[in-house]
Amino acid sequence: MSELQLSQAQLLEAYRLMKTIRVFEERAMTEKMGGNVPGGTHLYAGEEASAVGVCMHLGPADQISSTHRGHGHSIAKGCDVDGMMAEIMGKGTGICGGKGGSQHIADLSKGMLGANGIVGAGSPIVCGAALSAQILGKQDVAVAFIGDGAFNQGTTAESLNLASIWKLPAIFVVEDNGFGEATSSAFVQAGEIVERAASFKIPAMKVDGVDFFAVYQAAGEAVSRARAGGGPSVIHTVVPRYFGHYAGDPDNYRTAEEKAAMRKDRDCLKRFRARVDETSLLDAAALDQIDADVEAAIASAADKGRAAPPPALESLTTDVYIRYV
Amino acid sequence: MSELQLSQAQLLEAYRLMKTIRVFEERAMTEKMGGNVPGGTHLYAGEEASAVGVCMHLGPADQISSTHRGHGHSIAKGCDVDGMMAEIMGKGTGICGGKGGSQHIADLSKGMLGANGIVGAGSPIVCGAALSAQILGKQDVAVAFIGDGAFNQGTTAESLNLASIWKLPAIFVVEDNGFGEATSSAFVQAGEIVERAASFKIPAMKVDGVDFFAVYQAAGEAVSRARAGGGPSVIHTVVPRYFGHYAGDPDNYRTAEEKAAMRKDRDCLKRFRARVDETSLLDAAALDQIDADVEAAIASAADKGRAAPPPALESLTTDVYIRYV
Amino acid sequence: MPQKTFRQAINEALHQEMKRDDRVIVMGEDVAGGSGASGDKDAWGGAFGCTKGLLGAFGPARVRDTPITESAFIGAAGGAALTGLRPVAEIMYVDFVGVCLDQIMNQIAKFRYMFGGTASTPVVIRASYGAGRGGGSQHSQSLYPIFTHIPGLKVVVPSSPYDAKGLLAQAIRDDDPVVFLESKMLYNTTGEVPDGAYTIPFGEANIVREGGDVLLVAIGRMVGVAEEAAKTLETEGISCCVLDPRTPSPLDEDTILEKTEEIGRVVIVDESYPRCGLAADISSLIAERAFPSLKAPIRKVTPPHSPVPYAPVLERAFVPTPDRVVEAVRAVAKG
Amino acid sequence: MPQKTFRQAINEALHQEMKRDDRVIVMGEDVAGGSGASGDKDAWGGAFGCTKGLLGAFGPARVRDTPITESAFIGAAGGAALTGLRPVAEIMYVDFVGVCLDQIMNQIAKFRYMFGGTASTPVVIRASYGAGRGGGSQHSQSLYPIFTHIPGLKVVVPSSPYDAKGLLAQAIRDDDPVVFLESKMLYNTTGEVPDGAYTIPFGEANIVREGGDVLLVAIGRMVGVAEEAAKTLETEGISCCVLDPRTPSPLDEDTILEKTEEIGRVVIVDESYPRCGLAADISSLIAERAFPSLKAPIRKVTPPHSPVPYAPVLERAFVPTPDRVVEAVRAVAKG
Ligand SMILES: Cc1ncc(C[n+]2csc(CCOP(=O)(O)OP(=O)(O)O)c2C)c(N)n1
Ligand SMILES: Cc1ncc(C[n+]2csc(CCOP(=O)(O)OP(=O)(O)O)c2C)c(N)n1
Ligand SMILES: [Mg+2]
Ligand SMILES: [Mg+2]
Repeated sequence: MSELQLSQAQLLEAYRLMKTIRVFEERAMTEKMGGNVPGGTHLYAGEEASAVGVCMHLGPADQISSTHRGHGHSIAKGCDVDGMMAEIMGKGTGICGGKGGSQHIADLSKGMLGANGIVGAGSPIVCGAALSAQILGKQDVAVAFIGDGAFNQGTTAESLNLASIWKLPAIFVVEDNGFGEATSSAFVQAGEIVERAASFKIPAMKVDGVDFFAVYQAAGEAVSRARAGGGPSVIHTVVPRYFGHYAGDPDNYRTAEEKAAMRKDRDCLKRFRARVDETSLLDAAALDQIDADVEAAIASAADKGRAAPPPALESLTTDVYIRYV
Repeated sequence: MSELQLSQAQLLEAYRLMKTIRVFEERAMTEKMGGNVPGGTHLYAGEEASAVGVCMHLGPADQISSTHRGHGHSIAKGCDVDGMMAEIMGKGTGICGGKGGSQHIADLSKGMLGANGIVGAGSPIVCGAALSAQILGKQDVAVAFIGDGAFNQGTTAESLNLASIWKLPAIFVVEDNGFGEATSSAFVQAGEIVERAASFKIPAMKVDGVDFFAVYQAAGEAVSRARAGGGPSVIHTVVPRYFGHYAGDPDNYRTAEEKAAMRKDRDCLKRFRARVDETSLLDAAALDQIDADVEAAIASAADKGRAAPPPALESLTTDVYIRYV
Repeated sequence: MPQKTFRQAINEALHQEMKRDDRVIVMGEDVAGGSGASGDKDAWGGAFGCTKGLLGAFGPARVRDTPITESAFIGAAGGAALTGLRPVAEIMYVDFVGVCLDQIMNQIAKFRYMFGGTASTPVVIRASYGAGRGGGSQHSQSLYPIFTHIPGLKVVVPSSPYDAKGLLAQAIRDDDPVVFLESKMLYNTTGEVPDGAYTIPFGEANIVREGGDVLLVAIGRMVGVAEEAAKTLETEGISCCVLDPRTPSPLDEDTILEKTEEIGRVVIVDESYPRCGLAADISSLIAERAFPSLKAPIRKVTPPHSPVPYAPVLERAFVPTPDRVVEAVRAVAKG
Repeated sequence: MPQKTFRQAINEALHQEMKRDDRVIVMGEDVAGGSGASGDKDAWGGAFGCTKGLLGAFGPARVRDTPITESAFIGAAGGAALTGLRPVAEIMYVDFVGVCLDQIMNQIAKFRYMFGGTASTPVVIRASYGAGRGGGSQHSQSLYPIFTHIPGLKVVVPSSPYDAKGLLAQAIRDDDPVVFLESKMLYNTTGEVPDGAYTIPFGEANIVREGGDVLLVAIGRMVGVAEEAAKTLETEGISCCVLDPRTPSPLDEDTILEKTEEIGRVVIVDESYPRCGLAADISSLIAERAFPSLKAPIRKVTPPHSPVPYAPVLERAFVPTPDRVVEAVRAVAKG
């Protein structure tokens, strides 16, 4: 009964984060369609429980690295939604000053080492963050969120090997939405994720990624093991991807029925509500209030983002180096 | 009783190839120490049964790719020893005109796609050769020889995945001499090779790489499966490395006892002789004759190599392109 | 002649060459799209739609959606090229070459040389390049200087639909490895493209516009930028010749030098990073071999030495504009 | 001052900087050697012996033999640098960068920019470079133009033991990512090297030799080649200034331009491939910004556009020699 490990405040926080991600993504879609997001953006809607179930175990000294589909991880790790929204709109008030965009959202003060436009690039970086914790004698952990597509990339195997032999406090969360872009994972992936992980002598668990509590439970084990010096873990979360690969993808490779069924049956927010209701842990009114607050916060983020000024032209050539003669 | 699958002529051929590799490598060492080999060279002595046990199943239309430690694979696949010796001496008569050197010996007419100076680079190339066979509707197979160190490289995992999902007629022979340069594989490799291979849904076998017959048997299964459209295999051969990592390596990371024991107890030539003797398949005189022939052939290759002229200066800039305006 | 988009031109070349030669195969991520899924097959036809229709015409053995493992499939393309196929492999964005450069730089490019001239590796590696779509630092680079640097590769950067088709056909028929880079800002541009197959030889520059006062050298998307600048300058009485080398490697040195000797003033416009970039390369050629005819410094118009920014205002300031070219030409014309 | 080899200079800098700052760690293949084996520990101290003794002095947590997985450990070096360490990671031969370029080009080099200036990535990537030891096409390249091309990286190519020590100390203390390339032909060369720690700032060229007739620009191993040529030329009455930029990025443009303006004749000697190489880069700088003072074409002495061959006669013909420099200088001095 993993829900019992959580205080009411934590449960509310988990719901608030998942809801924030959902609404942020829906809003990002709207803004993209409205022409307010200049670059490409990949939406995390549907996968919220994976990010939040993991990040509820982490503090700001713990590190994560993310993917091209990074909004959810960023929000779960505490990044400011105003800054994020302004960033994807390419504004000077963005969390990266408008220089990064959706695929490079980062906040090092929050232990968020960056979304990443290169599939599979995060895992080595996370090995390094875990190495820092290990060498500096800290209890911190580092988490790489990667997709099922990224799981095949050579960097993943190399990182699993490195994390295993060095017993790094690293956790690899493989978010399996069944697709790498328009190609199904069944078509391009040999074998099972947990078996591949196990072959590196890394404990691996497969969980239902729309079940916040299942993710939370698995991540709790992994994080405890890592903090205790027990080395890396792999968590395979099975998740739906509500939107197409990117905002604007016709998503014609999935049937309308499949997409409708997914939204109906595989919704982590509904699941969460049902569970806390069934176990009388939270009452609906509190959750409704969160819904309203989140809607307002995201609408405000979007308003502020749209109104914000673009970056100053001089910033084009700053931040390339700290100092370059 | 895999020895019974082989004709006498085949047995003699297997022995001749192994002996040729051994003597070639010993001679390469001597020539290197004598200053006749300008570049670095990595010797295959001790590992002969692995190359020969596999290549005895292959014809010239089958393809192999090799490693930095490529002399053995080249000889097993039929490359000319005169040309090889001249190549490592940097002569114009070399198998690559003296432009390649030890790490780039190749003979495409023999299905030898090249030694390779980049650890892990051969496996993708072999996937391509296997793809050619598959698409062109041939029964040919392609074999990647890789080291235990190369097994960790990301290219290996990617290639195993690709070979598995595309059911390529590809075989990955992982030659485990316990070391990547001066670092033991135990120190840098998580888990077991066959388990990692199996996690990609590839049949994998571990065999004693000084036992020619064991290798031959395993390779036979793998090659038959590949020719029959059954997809890839992994063969893990456990082999000794007689010399240091490269000719000239002080090899101080192994104790004298370890090295002496290895040469004494782990010798594929002695093993082969004992086996054919015990089973009365060949008589010693025939093998002695091969020994003498091989010694003479390699001595002659070295003499010719030393005497050969260097490449013509004009060849510096030829062969960069077939045609470059 | 029929008008077609750059994307259609690429697509047509692929169709025609696959039809012409069974050994031509196409591979890459989502070159069909929809593989293994419940909905449409050939759902994308490539991230930019360039390979659309190939799956239906040539089937899944020759049109292959790959896993996201560029080292494996680019390397496989090289290995397949060594053994009888003529693969056209796609790296969606050239920026991703960092995960598979070894197979291009140390394998494919060098087989022939290392093996003493016995190998041929007829592979084409296609990729999109360039800024302008808000791709950010990892999806907007113009990395052709890296490929141009590497002996053994041919490098092609077409600037028009006509060139795209003819150069791609040539790339596929060429027996050497070719890196073929497509500006993502050009895919929707249109131009005259014959229906039939044709090839354009490598190493032959195209004089896009004649003019006698200043020579503008530009490639890919920058050809249009140079032309636009040339139009503006014409109204000021400065006549510009616009030269498009089309293939950074082999480079048509002769035409560049001849035109320099004729005109004496040169501005090079390029979208790649400035340091060790293509503009520097061409400038140094001229400074060494056409020096006596130079009447003014060779000016380069390039991005700054910085990654590509995301925000539109910054991205627009990053990429050379007609305005910046006009300014450089004015300075040179006076000098 | 004590005489030391280039190798010792590198080794001393590593010892001193690791002692000075606990956050400095060293990682790479066989940087110790012998890990997990029956015999000597610290058996190699790196393939070229540069990291010898570090294991004993600083222990296995800070001196790490890695698996042969450059993407993982170079990426880890970047991630560690983002989170409090100051890694010095070794790629044995720079040629191997093809298997891990993404982590250098798209991650380490760009973190700061993409993240709006909030990140610092104090990592040093050391590698050997260059031809001359019969390494063949995949172990002999001088790929610094690729790194110089990439904004966000600093690139260092020392030419003497003194510079190697001071520049490496600077690289380790520098808060930006640095690619530090060591000519494998220089490891055994000797020169004066102070025992104490010192740094040499980046972006400051070194005038290795004064002279008034021709300016020779050269880096790394080519500095010695240029000096040798200069000695020969002196006997002919041609006096050469030899300028070593030391760091291709940042490049000391000012000194190069000043010296050009003073002397008016320039020969650039470089070991990297010619196309989009460093010689072209420097030539184009001069052709744009010091044109009026040029009295002759800017000559480049580089290898041909070909991979590095194995055979000694070919390899010697590949690498620029003093003879070729002398010839180029004579041509320029006349011109
Ligand atoms: C190295 C590299 N190759 C290809 C791409 C293009 N690309 C972007 S996202 C994506 C799919 C990734 O799939 P997955 O890892 O499952 O993540 P998901 O999009 O499903 O969240 C691809 C192929 C890339 N960004 N980087
Ligand atoms: C990508 C790359 N990294 C490092 C090296 C340097 N190197 C050459 S051989 C070797 C060890 C390879 O070990 P293994 O694969 O076990 O083959 P073995 O030498 O034992 O036959 C290394 C690290 C290289 N050539 N390529
Ligand atoms: Mg996915
Ligand atoms: Mg080994």
